[in-house]
Amino acid sequence: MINLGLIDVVLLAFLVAITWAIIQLRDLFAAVMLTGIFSLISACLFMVMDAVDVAFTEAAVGAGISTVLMLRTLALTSGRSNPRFNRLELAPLLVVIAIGAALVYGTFDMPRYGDPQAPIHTYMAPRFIEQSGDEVGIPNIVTSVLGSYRSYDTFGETTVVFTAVIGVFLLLSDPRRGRRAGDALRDDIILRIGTKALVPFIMVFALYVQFHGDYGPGGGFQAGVIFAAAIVLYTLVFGLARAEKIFRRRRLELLVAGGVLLYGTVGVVSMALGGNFLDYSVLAHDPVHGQHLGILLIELGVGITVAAVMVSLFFLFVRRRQV
Amino acid sequence: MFAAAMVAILVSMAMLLVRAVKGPTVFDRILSVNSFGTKTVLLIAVLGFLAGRPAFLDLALVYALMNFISTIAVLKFTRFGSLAGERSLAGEHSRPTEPQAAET
Amino acid sequence: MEDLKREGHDFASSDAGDMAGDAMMGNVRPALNLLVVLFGMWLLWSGHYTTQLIGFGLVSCLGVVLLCWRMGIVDREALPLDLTWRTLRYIPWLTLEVVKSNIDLAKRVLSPRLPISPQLVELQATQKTDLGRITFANSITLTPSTVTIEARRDGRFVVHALAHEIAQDLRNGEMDRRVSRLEKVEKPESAS
Amino acid sequence: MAGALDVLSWACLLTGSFFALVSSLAMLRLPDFYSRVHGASITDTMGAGLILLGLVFQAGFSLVTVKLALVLMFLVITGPTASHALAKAAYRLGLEPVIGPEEEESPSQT
Repeated sequence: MINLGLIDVVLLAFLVAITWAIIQLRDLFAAVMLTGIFSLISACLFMVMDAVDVAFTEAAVGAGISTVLMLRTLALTSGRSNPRFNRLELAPLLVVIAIGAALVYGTFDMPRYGDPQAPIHTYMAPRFIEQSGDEVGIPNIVTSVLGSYRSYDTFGETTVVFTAVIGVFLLLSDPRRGRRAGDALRDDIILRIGTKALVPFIMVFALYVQFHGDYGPGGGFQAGVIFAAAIVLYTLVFGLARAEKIFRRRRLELLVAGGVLLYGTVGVVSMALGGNFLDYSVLAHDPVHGQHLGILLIELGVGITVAAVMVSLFFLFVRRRQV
Repeated sequence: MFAAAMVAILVSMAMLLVRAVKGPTVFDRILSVNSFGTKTVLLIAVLGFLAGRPAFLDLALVYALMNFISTIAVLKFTRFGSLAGERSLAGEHSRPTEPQAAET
Repeated sequence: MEDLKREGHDFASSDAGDMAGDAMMGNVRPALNLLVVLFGMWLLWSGHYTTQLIGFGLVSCLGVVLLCWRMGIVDREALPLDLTWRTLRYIPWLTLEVVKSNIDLAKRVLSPRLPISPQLVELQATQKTDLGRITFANSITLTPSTVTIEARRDGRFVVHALAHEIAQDLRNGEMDRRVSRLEKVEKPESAS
Repeated sequence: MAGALDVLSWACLLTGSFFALVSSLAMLRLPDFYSRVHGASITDTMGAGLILLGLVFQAGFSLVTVKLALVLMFLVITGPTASHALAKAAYRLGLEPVIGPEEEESPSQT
């Protein structure tokens, strides 16, 4: 695959160029824009490496939500980086070079990319590839691994998201916040009608991603982010005041917790039915159906939590008073 | 033939990158990023066919989607200084309703 | 015609938008249309026709329609199905225009002299509905070498055109007439 | 038959790629922001349209065709909307367009 090799090189060269530009630019807004491009290119790289699920996540989070949050942060600070940090400092440079050299040295020990003899390909992967079809019965092995074999990990990750957002709630929920109603971009008829037309389709697409994780790339996490993106678009165009009337804070908080709770409940129920924690095989009469049901439910939990977290975060950032 | 399309898209991406770095106005940068996003969508679609996995199209759609939403978000940021659009709508930033350079 | 008499200031029109937002409640037909279209999309996009997935699709589409109803974005503007047949005759013409304009623009960009002369054009659009004006504005933007900068509710448009003769074409108003013809049969609804 | 389709598909892909290149070139060559918007919209229309059409001919008539069509439709809706919003924002914030001379023949500035 000479073509794909070429693409790798070109995309990596782009990444280097962008990084260099980001370092050089003093204009932080321009830097944020370039970060957006950076994430677009990284996702292309993931694609080339056939890691579609990862690329999906990068697309949803890196290109969309994180740009929005960074811009919002920028609104709270000044738009230019401090020239004081422009000088060349010797000590940090040395530290960075040393660590970089160590990391590069470390890669010498790693197996070549795509080497079939690499430990990661001989340890668990063959078992997943050969048996997940019988044991879990889902075409997308990534979903089998994340949702079933490693559902402990995924549960942990969901809990991390949950905990993180609680931290943000505590930090950013300022009860003395000044509420200013903004009519936003609604006065723009073109944008308004475009948004009206797009939002329902984006939401249905998110749910498609949610329920088709068994067959193709996708699943709860990506679906949650896409669903949240639809609400973000609505908020941007129709204003925060109107959006908050529909997506009330209290309900969002309940959903944030509810998703994790759903995930945990599936685990507890499978214990109650005589299996191990999160062992879905006991959920139905035959193990494969049980696995299906279990993965469906936990993905739903992940989706609910992620969507609610993203929307809450966005609202919190937007509501934040300008300092 | 896919390869030719791919190379063309990559080259045009490089040119957009130059525009994004050069600016000079914020709008030029936003425009470049937006156009870059569209090119990414095309690249992913072509890549999907090259790798024989048209399922990539789901991803292409997500890209198109996120590209649009982040462009609108960025616009709100530059127009009102904030995503909620609190600054008075007819405030300091709006220009007189009569365009200055009109046709004669 | 009464529509044009209204003072058109874009920024001040947000009140009208608000009223439209409340008035659309109780409009069942657009919601049903939306449901059908969304479910159709689901079936086209999904490609897996098990009872389970179709069931999920139905539930998802219903849920989304209800949510969008609550959000106040389900109305005729968003999904102008009844315009479709007349629009179908407009689309080929527009496509041809877009192609011609693309080739023209490509020639200009590739010519070493860069023969452009950007202009701002003010237009008075003759459409009577928001939807018509939007169709016109988007058609202008979709055609490379013209971009709608302002599209006010009173039909006053500001357009950026890349060259003098392109601006002249726009002033001749063929596109405007064609878009206006799209909404001809409709009763002239005052903008909400 | 398959051969004809292939040729058609290649022609579309190549022309589309050509327009994608021209679009980026326009982004580099044109003198100010407003004219560059025109350059960007080449990608949204001809570039995306022809490349995706080329892929449709490759895919034959299947679900993939539908997905390609929907991606194109999405691009065609969002592209102009974003361009317009961008141009409008720039205009409202007071970015003045470079206005060219009325006569066509004179060389442009910058």
